[in-house]
Amino acid sequence: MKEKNNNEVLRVENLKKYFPVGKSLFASIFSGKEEYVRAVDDVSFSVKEGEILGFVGESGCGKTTMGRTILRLVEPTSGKIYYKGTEVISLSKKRLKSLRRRMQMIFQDPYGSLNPRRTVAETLRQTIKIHKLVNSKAEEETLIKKTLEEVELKPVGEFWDKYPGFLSGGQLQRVSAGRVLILQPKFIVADEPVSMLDVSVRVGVLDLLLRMRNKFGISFIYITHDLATARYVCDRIAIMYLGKIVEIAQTEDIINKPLHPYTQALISAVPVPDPTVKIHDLPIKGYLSLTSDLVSSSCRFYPRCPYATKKCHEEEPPLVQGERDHYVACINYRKSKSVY
Amino acid sequence: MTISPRFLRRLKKLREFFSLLVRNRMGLVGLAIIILFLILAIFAPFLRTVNPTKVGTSKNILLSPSPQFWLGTDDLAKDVWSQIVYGSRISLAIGFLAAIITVFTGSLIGLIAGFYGGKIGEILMRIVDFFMMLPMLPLMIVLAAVLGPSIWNIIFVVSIVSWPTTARVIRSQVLSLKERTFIEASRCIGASDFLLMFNEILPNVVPIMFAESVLMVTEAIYAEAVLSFLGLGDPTAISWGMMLHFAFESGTMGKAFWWVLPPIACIVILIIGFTFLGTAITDILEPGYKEAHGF
Amino acid sequence: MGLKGFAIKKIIAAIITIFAIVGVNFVIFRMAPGDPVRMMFRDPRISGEQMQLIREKFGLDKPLWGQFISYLKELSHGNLGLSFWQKRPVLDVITDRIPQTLLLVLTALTIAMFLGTIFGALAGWKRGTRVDSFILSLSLTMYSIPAFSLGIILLLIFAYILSIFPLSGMTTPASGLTGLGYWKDVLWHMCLPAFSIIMWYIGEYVLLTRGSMLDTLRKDYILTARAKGLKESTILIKHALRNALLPVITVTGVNIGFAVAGVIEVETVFSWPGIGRLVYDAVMKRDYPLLQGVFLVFAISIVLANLVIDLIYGYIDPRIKVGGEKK
Amino acid sequence: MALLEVKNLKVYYFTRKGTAKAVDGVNFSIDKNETLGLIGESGCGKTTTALSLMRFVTPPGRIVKGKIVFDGRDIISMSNEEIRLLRGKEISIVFQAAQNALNPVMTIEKQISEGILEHESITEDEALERAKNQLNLVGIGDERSKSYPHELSGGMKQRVMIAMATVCNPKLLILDEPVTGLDVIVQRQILSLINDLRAKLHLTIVIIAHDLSVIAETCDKIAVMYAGKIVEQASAVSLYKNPMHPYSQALIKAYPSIKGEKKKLKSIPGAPPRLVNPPPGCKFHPRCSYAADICRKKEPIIREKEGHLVACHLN
Repeated sequence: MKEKNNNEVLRVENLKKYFPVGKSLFASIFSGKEEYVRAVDDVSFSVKEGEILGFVGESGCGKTTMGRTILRLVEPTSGKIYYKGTEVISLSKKRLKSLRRRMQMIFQDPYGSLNPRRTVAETLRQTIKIHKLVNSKAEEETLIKKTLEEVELKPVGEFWDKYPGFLSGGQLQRVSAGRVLILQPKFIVADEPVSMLDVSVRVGVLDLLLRMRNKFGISFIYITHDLATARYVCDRIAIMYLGKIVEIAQTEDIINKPLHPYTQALISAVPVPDPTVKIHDLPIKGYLSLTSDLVSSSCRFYPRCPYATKKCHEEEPPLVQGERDHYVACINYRKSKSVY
Repeated sequence: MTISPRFLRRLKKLREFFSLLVRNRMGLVGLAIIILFLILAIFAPFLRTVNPTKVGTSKNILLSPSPQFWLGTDDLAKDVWSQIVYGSRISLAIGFLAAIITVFTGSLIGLIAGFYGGKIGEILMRIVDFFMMLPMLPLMIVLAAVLGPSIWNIIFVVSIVSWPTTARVIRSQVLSLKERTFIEASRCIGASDFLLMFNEILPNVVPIMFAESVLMVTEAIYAEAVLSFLGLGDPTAISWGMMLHFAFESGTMGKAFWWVLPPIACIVILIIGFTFLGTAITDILEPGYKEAHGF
Repeated sequence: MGLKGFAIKKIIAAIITIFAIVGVNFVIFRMAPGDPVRMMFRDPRISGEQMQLIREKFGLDKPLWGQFISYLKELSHGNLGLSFWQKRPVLDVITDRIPQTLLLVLTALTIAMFLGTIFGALAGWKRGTRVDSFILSLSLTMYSIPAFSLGIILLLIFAYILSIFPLSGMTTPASGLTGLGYWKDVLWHMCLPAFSIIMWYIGEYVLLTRGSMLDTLRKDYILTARAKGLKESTILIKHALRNALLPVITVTGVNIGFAVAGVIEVETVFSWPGIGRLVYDAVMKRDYPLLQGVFLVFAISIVLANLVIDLIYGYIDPRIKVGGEKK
Repeated sequence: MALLEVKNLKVYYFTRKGTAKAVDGVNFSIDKNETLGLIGESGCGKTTTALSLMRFVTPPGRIVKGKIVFDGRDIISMSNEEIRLLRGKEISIVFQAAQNALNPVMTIEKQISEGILEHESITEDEALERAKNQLNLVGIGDERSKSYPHELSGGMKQRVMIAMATVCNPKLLILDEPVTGLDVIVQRQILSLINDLRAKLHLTIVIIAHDLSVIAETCDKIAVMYAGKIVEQASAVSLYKNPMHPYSQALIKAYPSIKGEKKKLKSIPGAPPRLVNPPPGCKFHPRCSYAADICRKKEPIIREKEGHLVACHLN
């Protein structure tokens, strides 16, 4: 496990994040047992240099929490995170700050992720100041200008003094990208960066991410509930269900040869913008339950799985290699391959 | 020094705010009332007719209004108009000072409690809740009685009783701001807690602090009036509440309405002035905030 | 957490609060500069020997912590000390005054809440109309007038000048009235003080209900109700009012604290023989044990009132009743 | 005959910053048992159009002009009482964000039965019975009938909303972004439900969405809105296979898909225009790659061409 791959930017090992249910002071005193939502439960993976790894799942599957935990916006319950060999979780505040120049995040909500009382230039200037990126006022102006051009907010003068309230969602998301890009990071977690944007500008922002990767070699974790956009930008995709990775493979393998029944359900549920394609009912049943009422020793997808057997209830399937780069966590995988 | 464009923008916003305020009917009335009393307080030495503390001769006791005594005299033959003029000083001073102290303390505690949540926040809020549970006026009376009568004690008492309200309002604002992604985004960029609190959150709650201060002024003016009326005021200072107290105690109230009505009118009008101003400000700055305060 | 858990939580919180109030009450009266005994018994005729006795009786010779323990012990026996002014146990003095205050306050509050809610809801429902701005500006004005000022004005006009109502007290002295005649007399005396409290409190309620109503009317479920084709009156009563009153109920608890303030002022002005007037007398006579006792009674009754209101709220709001307190 | 005919509808918002022409001369019609999809980006006026159909536009907004003829009667000139009797009975709407559109302190069966009681003369018990049947119909067991909204998941709340809207067998059902904010799997379940109900109850539907892929299969006819106007209208298949307006073309090209080969997508440059001060001429011209001189000066009128209605100078 410890063997280090040179072009590996991020490695996550057995990451766990449990949230206690009922956080109130009283509740924890008077009810003896502690209950948890296992938002992220024993997740391991790695991201290579210049790679875009997608995390796809429904809301509540833990993908956002995982992204925030990697950047230590949330402290994990346990596990290890390595950025180019440096362990992130045990870092002091000061070291963490310098690491923030290398690891960054783009958030989902473009309307909320910029301070409404700051202009575009002031937002970027704030980042420059926090990390003391430049020495003179003139350099600062040049850097801001260059960054705004990089994220295609041109002509720069038109955006310089604008408050966020006067920009569209797509433009705001570009400012957010610029604020991050100015630090010259090596790794970015993009948490649903286009889900709140209009369709007509989504592709523009996705293309920006791709260009950031191609031009600066930045690695990404792209978190989304939308397999279609994930397919568009990702090299590899991991499917998450209730805190666990249930399948991880190269993008086209996931799309064309899904192994896990949940992945199959997800793929057949994705809407297709073609009126000639007919909707068929899903093989999946029930709803996603977020409470911790599952027995920890069963497959989490068991209650909704059309192929579930008694064994699925008794045993939690490990993530095993199916084909060369294709991992899946399903007991039935080998024997029922023909079924799929 | 050259004027920065940022400063100019602020100035423009301030001007815009005032033009909106003046166009708001309540705001205009409130502002006019407050300015009137400010003039009264500042120019008190020129506006008074006689020394308000001077006890007059016995033939001048309880005189009704006349060209010599504009608002008549009290039972010690002191001039009512001059007392009214000087009383505005006490009310405004106590109002402003108590409001500043209250809003400063309350905002700081609200900011910390909201920002840190967790144990610190919970403990702070329990304290706030506890204070809010205490009956305000009895607490003020008890404190004022124990500490002894002085203007500074009244300011202290009003502040200690009022800060929890502000703390609560600010905290709820901070809590909702904290949920906004830009705070997390700034943290992710590397901003320290201090920077987050004072550079990201604070500018967003300043309008509310401003509105809150105006409301606190009314609380303080009211508190001073009641405490003084109940005989807990500073006997060496002339205030409207004290005038009412002496009138009430003298037993001659029914015969000398010129002694009673002016201080009542002043208290009520000044409080209405600040209430109107506060309502107008919240109306302009934060449409959602009004409902939170029940206006 | 269901209704039971919610209730237990609230009750425990109330008990803790009462303990804290007792503590604060104790501390405040030790904050006074100078000898507490001198402060408590400002009687120059008191001899050194007597003082020593009092010290021992109140445990003032012990260290602060010991004093607190004996204070708690006395308190648990219902002993709030001796009123210097009335030379009787404080508890007796206070209990004598409770019925009068309750009569005045409950009458006034019920009327004020009833009218205030109706006018507030009306103003909110008719938002932006003339009715609304009339009710709103009147309420803001009423809300701005301290209760004692209003009381004095009413006293001047209706008692001194017009002589329609009596000047002070709760009954006509030495009238010897009984039965219905007695109650008529009380009612006659109560008119002005009750009216002062109602006017002051009504403004508060109008503002509150109106704000809550506006909040509710903006909610999507009101639009849903309209989309169902319901009558406006049905929407108002079944959807808007019920949801709008929920926050009003919680704030009622807090408001009882304000009502206490009104009571002190009004009872003082009209010499109504209740607890409020007792506060004034205790202040004038610098009767600290009495003041301490009255404060304790006020504070505890507010906590209990709040508790009752919380429990009612928990029963009314299904989000608490069924469990799963949601944000 | 068309069940609903909207003629030259104009809805303006009179704000402090100026007049926003949210809906600016919209025409369309729907036949019985037809499903019309109204798609467009946020702020294009699609929701305002839907609200106008039930006369739910509130100040500062106002219906300035136009006719909405429903079943032979003009909705705009109706009295308040007349329109009220229509709402929920003949025209129903499911609002966006179902979680806020339900009353939090009322059981769901009460909320459903309420509408029946208003429009039909039946007893309360019968109404509750109907509400339970309706819950079964939308796939929520009637054992849930006494639940409060906060006890239900987002998808279930949306089902309750649909149950509520269809309980009186309306002639016209309006669905405003029925699956926005729901997870893909729930999305699919809701869409299947809508298709089921459409067949079972013979519904005529107006469905509003910002996402073409969501409504592609459900609709017979699609109208594309841009900045308060319909720029193209055609049968769903034809619009998808052969879009004529540059905006429709660009929109279809901007959708990533998981079916078939992975293809390079093209985004539309710029941002949707503000409604207060829209560009002169064709409102799409600043973002249009074919824009010519005439597009900047003259606003195109909608014309028929090869079965499409399209508003473009170049077509």
